[in-house]
Amino acid sequence: MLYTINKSPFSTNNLESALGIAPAGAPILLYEDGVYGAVEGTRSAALIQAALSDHPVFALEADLEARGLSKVIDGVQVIDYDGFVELVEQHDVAPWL
Amino acid sequence: MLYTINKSPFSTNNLESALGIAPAGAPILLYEDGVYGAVEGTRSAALIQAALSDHPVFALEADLEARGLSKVIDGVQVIDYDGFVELVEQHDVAPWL
Amino acid sequence: MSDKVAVVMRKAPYGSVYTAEGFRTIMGVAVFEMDISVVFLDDGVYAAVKGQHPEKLDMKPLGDGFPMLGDFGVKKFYVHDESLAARGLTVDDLVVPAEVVSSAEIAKIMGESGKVLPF
Amino acid sequence: MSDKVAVVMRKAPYGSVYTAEGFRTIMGVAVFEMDISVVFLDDGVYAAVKGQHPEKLDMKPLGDGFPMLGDFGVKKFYVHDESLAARGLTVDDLVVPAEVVSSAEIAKIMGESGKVLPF
Amino acid sequence: MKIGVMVLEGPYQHQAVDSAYHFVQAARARGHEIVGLFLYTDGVNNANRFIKPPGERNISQRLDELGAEGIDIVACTACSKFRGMRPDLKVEHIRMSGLGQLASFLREADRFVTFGD
Amino acid sequence: MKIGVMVLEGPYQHQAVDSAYHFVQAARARGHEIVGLFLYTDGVNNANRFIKPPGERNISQRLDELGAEGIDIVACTACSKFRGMRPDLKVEHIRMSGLGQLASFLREADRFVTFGD
Repeated sequence: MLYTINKSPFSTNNLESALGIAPAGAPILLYEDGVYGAVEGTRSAALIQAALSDHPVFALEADLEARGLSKVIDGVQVIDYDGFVELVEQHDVAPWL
Repeated sequence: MLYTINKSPFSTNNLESALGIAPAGAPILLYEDGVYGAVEGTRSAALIQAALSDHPVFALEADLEARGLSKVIDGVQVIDYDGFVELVEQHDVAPWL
Repeated sequence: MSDKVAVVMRKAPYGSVYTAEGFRTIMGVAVFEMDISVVFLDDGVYAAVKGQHPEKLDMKPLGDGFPMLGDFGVKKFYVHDESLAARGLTVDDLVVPAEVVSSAEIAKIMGESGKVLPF
Repeated sequence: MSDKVAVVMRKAPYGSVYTAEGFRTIMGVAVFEMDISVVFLDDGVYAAVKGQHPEKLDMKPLGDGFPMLGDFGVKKFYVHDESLAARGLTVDDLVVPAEVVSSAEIAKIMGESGKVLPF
Repeated sequence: MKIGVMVLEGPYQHQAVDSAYHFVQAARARGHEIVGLFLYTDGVNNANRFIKPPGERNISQRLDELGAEGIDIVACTACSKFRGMRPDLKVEHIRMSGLGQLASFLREADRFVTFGD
Repeated sequence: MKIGVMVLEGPYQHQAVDSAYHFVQAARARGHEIVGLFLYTDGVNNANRFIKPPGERNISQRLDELGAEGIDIVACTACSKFRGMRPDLKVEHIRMSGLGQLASFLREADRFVTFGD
């Protein structure tokens, strides 16, 4: 199942909550304000860095660019909306709003 | 200044953020979903328990009752809307949305 | 084509409409013979705590409705063990006899449902 | 009667409208000769980071506007030291030369303004 | 005391406008003057006169009553354009105006309280 | 593949409907069928035909175009009553219906994606 997160990890517990439920192997998609979780060098970067050993992690390019975020954590895969749809083809979706 | 918090401390960082800014002596008002922070025996109760040594803390009665919350942390003062207004008479307001 | 769906309640009631609409969705979709699993998780466990009295806010109690959902064929209620514990609650504090489940079990319930509606 | 107000930006841009409206409020209220302090705090510091390009979302860049606010008499910009540090940012990453301030200083700025508009 | 109020969210989705309503009622009961209630961003949706909630509190009607009792309730003009809230869709006792009105409320008020999400 | 979509927030206040729009466009470009787009809670406000955002993307017009291209866009009837979203205020290619329609979309879809706050 694809877990989709749209909130900043600094503001809400959504990313932590989703990572607490998602079983190993489940892909994680960061989009909208969720992409702040994909940025390297921040205090919450440890969440995604730890998650990468268990999950493929994706971040939506348009949302990163909108917010001026270019430094993405190593191993996070930057995808466009076409890639988002591709993930949805492969997985059912658990939206973590 | 009166700091007003309307979010659950489990879901957002608003309570922690406000407590990080509010100077000693500043009153804290928990209302709407903020009243979950006033409940004893929860994992986030420590936030308000620690705050009580520096701040008067208030929780809005109608919001507690609505949510079925009766066990309030010792020292938190339960007030009604009249009490909310009284606090606003005494202090400027910093809404922590 | 599948008639399974998981309604995952993660938000607290009254501060926003989601709990009320989650409840309405469960009932409204159950009438059309969907096979629904209801999951209380994070602040969503507060949706089902006993003793809600929002009358002073001129709102209607939300918790009261959950036990009636059985009449609409909704019988699968699950509550997250860690979310209960973090809030100092037990399943006896809830208006429905939900099954207490782990994170892994919630992932499994959602996975088997295929479709997840978040409220 | 007072013409002072603090606009406190705590939310991230684009995911919701608050940053855009906070900016519009600053400009719209400044025109009426209010004495405005702008505070970037928590995810609000992201409102002012350089290099925002929301064109692919068909939105307009928000960061670009802040430096122009000087023309409307808005000159007091403050940014929270801990919020910057938590995000691996420095004031050089921002579109305005904001004064880096501590939690205590932010409390003081808000206190002296008396009225606080949260975005 | 003169109190100004701002609401940033629309009806039913968030508790903000309900809290503002109860706060305003309590403030008046304590003898305060509400210098203005500014409906900003989604707050403008509270002005919709076609709101018909089956069996629940009617939020726009409540605001209309406050307006009829003399409280100056103002929906932001620009926010209204973004949300399709035309003047003819409003309840009678809410008017539309711009941020200059917010500036006036801020200047005139001794205290200013914002309700939102 | 058949994909169903739900939107829980209104225009401009949250990115939800924008994300849904871009997702739907990308899904169609990859050859998928959108079985339905359900506007729920504040999502019904996206149907307002009087939305006139000066110089910005027009969200209700975008949805109307998707509707004209054959996507079944449905605004929840009950939510619309709570928010004053009357049938005559809607853009042409969005219709109103109840939760039975949501149930149909859920049943028919291979995947279901919700966008909200």
